[in-house]
Amino acid sequence: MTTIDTPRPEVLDATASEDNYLTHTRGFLSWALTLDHKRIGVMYMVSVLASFFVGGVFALLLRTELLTPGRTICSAETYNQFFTLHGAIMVFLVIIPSIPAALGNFVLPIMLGAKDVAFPRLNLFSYFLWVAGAAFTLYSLVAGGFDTGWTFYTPYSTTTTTGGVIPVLVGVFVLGFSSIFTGLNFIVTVHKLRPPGMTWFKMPLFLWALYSTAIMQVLATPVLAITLCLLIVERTMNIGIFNPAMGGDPVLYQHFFWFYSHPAVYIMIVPAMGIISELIAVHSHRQIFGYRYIAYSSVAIAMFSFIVWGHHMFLSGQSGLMNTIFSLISFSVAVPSAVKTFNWTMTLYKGTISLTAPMLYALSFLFLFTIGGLTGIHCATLNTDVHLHDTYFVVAHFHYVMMGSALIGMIGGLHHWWPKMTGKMYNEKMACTACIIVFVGFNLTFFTQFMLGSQGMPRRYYDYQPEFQIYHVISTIGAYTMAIGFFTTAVCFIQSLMSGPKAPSNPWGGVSLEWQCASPPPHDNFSTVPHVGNCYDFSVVRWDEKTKNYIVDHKLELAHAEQGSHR
Amino acid sequence: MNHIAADQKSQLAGHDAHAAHGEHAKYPFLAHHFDTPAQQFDSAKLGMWLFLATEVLFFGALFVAYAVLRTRFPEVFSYASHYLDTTMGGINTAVLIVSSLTMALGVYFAQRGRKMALIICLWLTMAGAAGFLVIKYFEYSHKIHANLVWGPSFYIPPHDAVGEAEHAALAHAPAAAPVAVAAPLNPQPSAIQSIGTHPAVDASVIKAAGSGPRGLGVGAVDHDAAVTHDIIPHDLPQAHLEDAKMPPNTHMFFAIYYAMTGLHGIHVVVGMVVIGILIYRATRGDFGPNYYTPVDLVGLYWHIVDLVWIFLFPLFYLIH
Amino acid sequence: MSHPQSPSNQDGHAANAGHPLVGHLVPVSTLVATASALLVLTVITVAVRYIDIGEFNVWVAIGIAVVKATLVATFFMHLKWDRPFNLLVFVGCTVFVVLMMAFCVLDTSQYRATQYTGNPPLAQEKLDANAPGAPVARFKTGMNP
Amino acid sequence: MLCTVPLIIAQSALSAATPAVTPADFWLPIGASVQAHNVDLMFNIINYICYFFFVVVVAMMAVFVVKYHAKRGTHIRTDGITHHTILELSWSVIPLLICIGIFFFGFRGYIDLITPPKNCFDVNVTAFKWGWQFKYPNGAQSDNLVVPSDQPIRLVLRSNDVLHACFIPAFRVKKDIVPGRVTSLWFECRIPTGLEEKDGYHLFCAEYCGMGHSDMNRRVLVLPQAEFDAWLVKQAAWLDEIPDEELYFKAGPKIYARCSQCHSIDGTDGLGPTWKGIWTRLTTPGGARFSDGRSYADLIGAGKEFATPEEYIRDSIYTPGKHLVAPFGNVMPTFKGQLNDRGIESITGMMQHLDEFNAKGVWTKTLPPATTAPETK
Ligand code: HEA
Ligand code: HEA
Ligand code: CUA
Ligand SMILES: [Cu+2]
Repeated sequence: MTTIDTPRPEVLDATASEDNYLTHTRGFLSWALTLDHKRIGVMYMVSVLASFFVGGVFALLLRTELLTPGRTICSAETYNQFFTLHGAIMVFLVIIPSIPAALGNFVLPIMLGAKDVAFPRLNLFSYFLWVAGAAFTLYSLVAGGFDTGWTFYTPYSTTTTTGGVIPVLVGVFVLGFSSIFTGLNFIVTVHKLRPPGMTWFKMPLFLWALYSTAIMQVLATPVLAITLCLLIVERTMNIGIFNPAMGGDPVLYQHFFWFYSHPAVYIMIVPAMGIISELIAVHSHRQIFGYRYIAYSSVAIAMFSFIVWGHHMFLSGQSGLMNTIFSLISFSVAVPSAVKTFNWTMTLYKGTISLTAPMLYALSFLFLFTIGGLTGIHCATLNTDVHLHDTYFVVAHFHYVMMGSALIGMIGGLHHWWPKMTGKMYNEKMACTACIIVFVGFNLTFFTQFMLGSQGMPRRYYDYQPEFQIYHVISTIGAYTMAIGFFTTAVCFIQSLMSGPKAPSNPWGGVSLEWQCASPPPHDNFSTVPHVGNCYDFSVVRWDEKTKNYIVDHKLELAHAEQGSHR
Repeated sequence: MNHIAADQKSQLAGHDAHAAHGEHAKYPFLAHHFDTPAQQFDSAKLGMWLFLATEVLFFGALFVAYAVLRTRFPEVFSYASHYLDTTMGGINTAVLIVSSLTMALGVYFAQRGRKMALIICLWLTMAGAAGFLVIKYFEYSHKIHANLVWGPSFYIPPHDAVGEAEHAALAHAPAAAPVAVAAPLNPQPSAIQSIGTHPAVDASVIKAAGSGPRGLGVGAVDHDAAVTHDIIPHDLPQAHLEDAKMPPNTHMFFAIYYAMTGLHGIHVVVGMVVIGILIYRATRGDFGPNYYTPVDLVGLYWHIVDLVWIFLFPLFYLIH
Repeated sequence: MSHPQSPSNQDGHAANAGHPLVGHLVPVSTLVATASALLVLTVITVAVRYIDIGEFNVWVAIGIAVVKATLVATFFMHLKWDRPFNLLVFVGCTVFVVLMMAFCVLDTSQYRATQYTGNPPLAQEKLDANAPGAPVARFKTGMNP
Repeated sequence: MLCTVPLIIAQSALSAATPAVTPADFWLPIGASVQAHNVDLMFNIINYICYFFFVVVVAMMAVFVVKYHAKRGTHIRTDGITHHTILELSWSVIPLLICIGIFFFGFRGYIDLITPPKNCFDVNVTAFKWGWQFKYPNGAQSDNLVVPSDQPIRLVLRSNDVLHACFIPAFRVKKDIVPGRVTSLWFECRIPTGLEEKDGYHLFCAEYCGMGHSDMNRRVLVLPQAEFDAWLVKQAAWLDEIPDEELYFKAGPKIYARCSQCHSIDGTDGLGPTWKGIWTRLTTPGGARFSDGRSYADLIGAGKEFATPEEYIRDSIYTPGKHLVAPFGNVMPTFKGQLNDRGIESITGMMQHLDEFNAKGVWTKTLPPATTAPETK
């Protein structure tokens, strides 16, 4: 019978085998030199979470500094380094690799039914590039820090006297290549390693999202790489292409930077959107609404993302003509986003919704992304952006989409696949509580920043006018609330690792292929070629009393087809 | 959609479990996660093409910088282009084309399993790369001798003690010169003021007229003055500094010239390294009709290096 | 044994001496012809430089370069026989470069008028200090040329 | 286009009325310029569109979650539809039309924002790390931006060093200031403020420019035309009007206000060396002070690089990086073109009489020493 039940994982899962990817080989080197995409994914995840922690600590420091006008805990120089580091770490070390490289690496080949990604060695190499990039970034702290803002705008970045600029440029350059290789790997994997029956439109939407993301990673990141090279050459050898004192053009730098960094913001959000498609479908046990529209809209976002970069430069001295063109195109991205948003909402309609932790994260995502995306419209409109540009309004906008959507999506996905990755269940109540705390804290922190911004508080400000203080105080309180929430999440995960009950192979009742292999998956993912069905047809899931697990039973498919709707 | 269909066919063909097993026994080079050599080859090829796409964008951004600079300083480009040696550039183009040919032949011989011919072709390609770099070296050293460099040192005559010292210093200190500082404090009849008192004048007047900092405020540059390349004595170190026709910002041409040819040069060096590895592996006998993927991929890389040069050559050397 | 639609040889048998297991074999004659065409085009493009056709010089040069690039991609890089998706990758990324260039150049030509003309300050500084007689220095007189 | 019709009506109805200033509300601060009205209108229209879609999405989400929330043992429903082309099309096309509408009106407003009227009054603005200088056609200079009301003003923006941006929230205007270029912005303010600094509108630097980025704020003081004209005349001559002997305490503190960002006069640490005891340091031999190890005495004195301490100070103000006092970095911007000889005289005078000033730079002596004029060495 197709019913809902919460997993009772204390019972041993019959399908779990003792030989899984975690236990397949042992020892440090077996991890460090592994070619197994699952292990690489786990290593990425650990590294990304550690970086998130570091970036979060910087966020707390800067929020603390902003508690009062003037000096609270540090000097202006230090503050500038704080937000630069916070931004750079969160963007380059955390959010860009988080979903594709960490979750994607783990999930993509299994979902696809492949044994591994196309180039396992390249995959490991890109992880080590990440490590090297992170090392350079951290080294820049020792070398004198850097205070350029995460955007490295010239000529400030080429003239600032802080010593860590070149190391961090090298670091970001290296990280860029890590990202390129991950994307390249995924495109080839999706193209060439699909098993029989896995057609493009049978692929789970997460894969479509990862595929679109990979296109952006491959095509946009090289431009960042060369831009950073030019910056390094500028600083070391005075080449002058971006330096107005030499006749160069700082606005050209901004064109280059945003040609990468605008697609980069969709590199962050599109995979999160993919995760949300999975979470909403699986946890409401309901065929995703408008599969093809969601799939196409991912690709559409990827394509449009390349031609809107100038909306970050409306006031930079960019010409009025280009401002107009870029503003117009910017709105085009709102359409595929709208399609997705409404499709997700419609998926809930007549679903069978379990309010699990991943579902809570998905709902938070919907709530926060709608706000974040809609405020993007304020920014994309030419005359309102004149007022809002470089104020806290923009800060709030991008935290709603980067933190409130991309990162929340990532954490939701982590909860979703956690039983698969670790083979352990977590404390559902605790996870849900943490999610709610984060949600409340988040809105406290960043909703006030919309007001701050539209009232005229510029961003990257160490000191501010006293009339803004009340907002800053609320915001800081929110940040600490969020910290408590994330701390709870961390405790929940650690507890699950230490003493969590064993996870069944399919705790949520998913249909896509990863739920049809053991938890944790064996070294080779699949011993037999998996059966590819409709990965959103939840009528084939059946609760199995004996193993206390959901079972995907393809025989049900036929039965249902004959019966029509079934209750 | 065609390729998708083809794709699926190959997938279907490849995924027959038994066949896959046999394939692995038959082809030792077949990685465990691929089912057939065709699948592996196709994957490698696609991967390489995607990498080439990143290379195209990598260079592409510099081409954009080039285009932007050329839009800003057309007179500089047509003037400074004449300091480049077309003969050397032309020879280098030929060298690269020929080395591309030998590389393509290398792939052919690898496919045919003719080991000796492959090795010879690879060596020839290597020789082409080296030849290219040698010629480039002469070009560079000639230019540096003539003080045709990027940055402020372009304006410092070398070969005197002060100049050398400044050269050294400039190479390290990031430039922090004030940009608008010397804008006159009480501009006598400044453009701004005249706009203020003659309201009919359009705002755009401030744009062109010289209200910039000292030294920046000249009117339009004399475009016609630029094209007389034949009178420039090439080999004097500061010849350009004595040329009355040299337009301002000429150093920017050399900045982008060194940036682009330098990056290209680095790619040639990398190409030599990977070709070296190929030679080693070919000698060892790794390649044959069954397995020659690395040769093919390096070939693609080498052709893209050639391709970039095909654009660099006319864009720098052949400006009228 | 190449399949007409796909470049890969999928019969799964080891290749015989004449044919590779996978991929397409391009005859030597085609390769040599391509290289010759490239060399001829190089000579032409150099020659055209000495004819003054104004604006068109640059477009002719770029046109010839595009033809050469197409030759290289089609024959040397086997794109003619390769999977269409590889061609799409290559053309696609070029399109993005062109798009970026078009936007940036359009923008630059629009805002060019707001940029200071003449020698940039750092260059001027060097000229003043080191090459006082240098003719470019005439630009330093600023508003009173 | 159905959805954009209300927008069009709203826009044209409201913009037909003469633009009035807008009071501060929940979202926006007071709008005191003629442009503010349109920007605020656009902002609010977008806001309402956002409220609408936000409510739609969240309400649907909430209702569905409550209604279809599954209890344990519930059967999985399979009666939901999986696609609906009309729905899909409508929620692609409607947002698209709305977006085109928003774009269009945003664009129209933007054109107004960037096109200055012909009869603008020009103010030359130079931004530098980390301050502003406002220069008027008659040569007057000012630290705060003082402008006449009911008169279009154009700020002609230049930067000395890095990117800055001029942002006046109350006027809804902002523009980046790019070194190597001239940019400009215009506004026309309707509400005069008087010369009292605390009443002025904020002027912020909105493009990150380093350490003093958040200190680059000034006030915009708006005067009725007649008052402004008088101010302008007076301002042009302020340094010249002060008698020589009173320069150091009348002009000195005013100029010092700028220096005080980095140089203290009470000995506390700043970005630059404190002025406390500077004259003694400069005039007594010994003690290595420069980062290259040389001392003041090596530089100052007859026949040396600087004949007098005044000359040294003057040079340090004009070309600050030339000699660096250890252990400070090369961070001081040049003030060439901003301080003339009289200005420098006031500064050197003040340096010689630091004991007459408190830590804030306020002159504490009550009576000007009328008879014993401070001799300038
Ligand atoms: C994950 C990251 C992410 C995402 C997804 C987005 C999404 C969008 N962003 Fe955002 N943005 C950033 C990250 C992101 N942004 C960052 C990091 C910055 C600042 C960088 C810096 O300066 O440091 C920034 C800055 C930024 C600016 C520059 C502001 C400035 O500096 O002045 C602009 C301007 O156009 C903009 C626009 C948009 C738009 C139109 C979208 C759209 O994609 C949003 C589309 C979504 C919706 C519209 C909501 C869902 C749709 C509906 C509910 C249907 C109804 C909708 C309508 C009828 C409109 N963003
Ligand atoms: C993904 C990107 C991302 C994320 C997640 C965040 C998260 C946060 N950010 Fe932000 N931020 C940026 C990207 C991001 N940020 C960028 C790009 C900038 C611009 C920089 C620039 O201008 O150059 C910026 C700038 C920025 C500013 C503006 C600074 C200024 O302009 O002066 C502020 C101010 O409030 C801020 C605050 C915060 C806060 C409070 C959080 C909080 O959400 C952080 C919450 C996290 C924690 C509190 C960590 C706690 C964790 C634990 C306790 C344990 C968890 C461990 C495990 C799970 C193992 N950020
Ligand atoms: Cu000046 Cu920020
Ligand atoms: Cu953007």
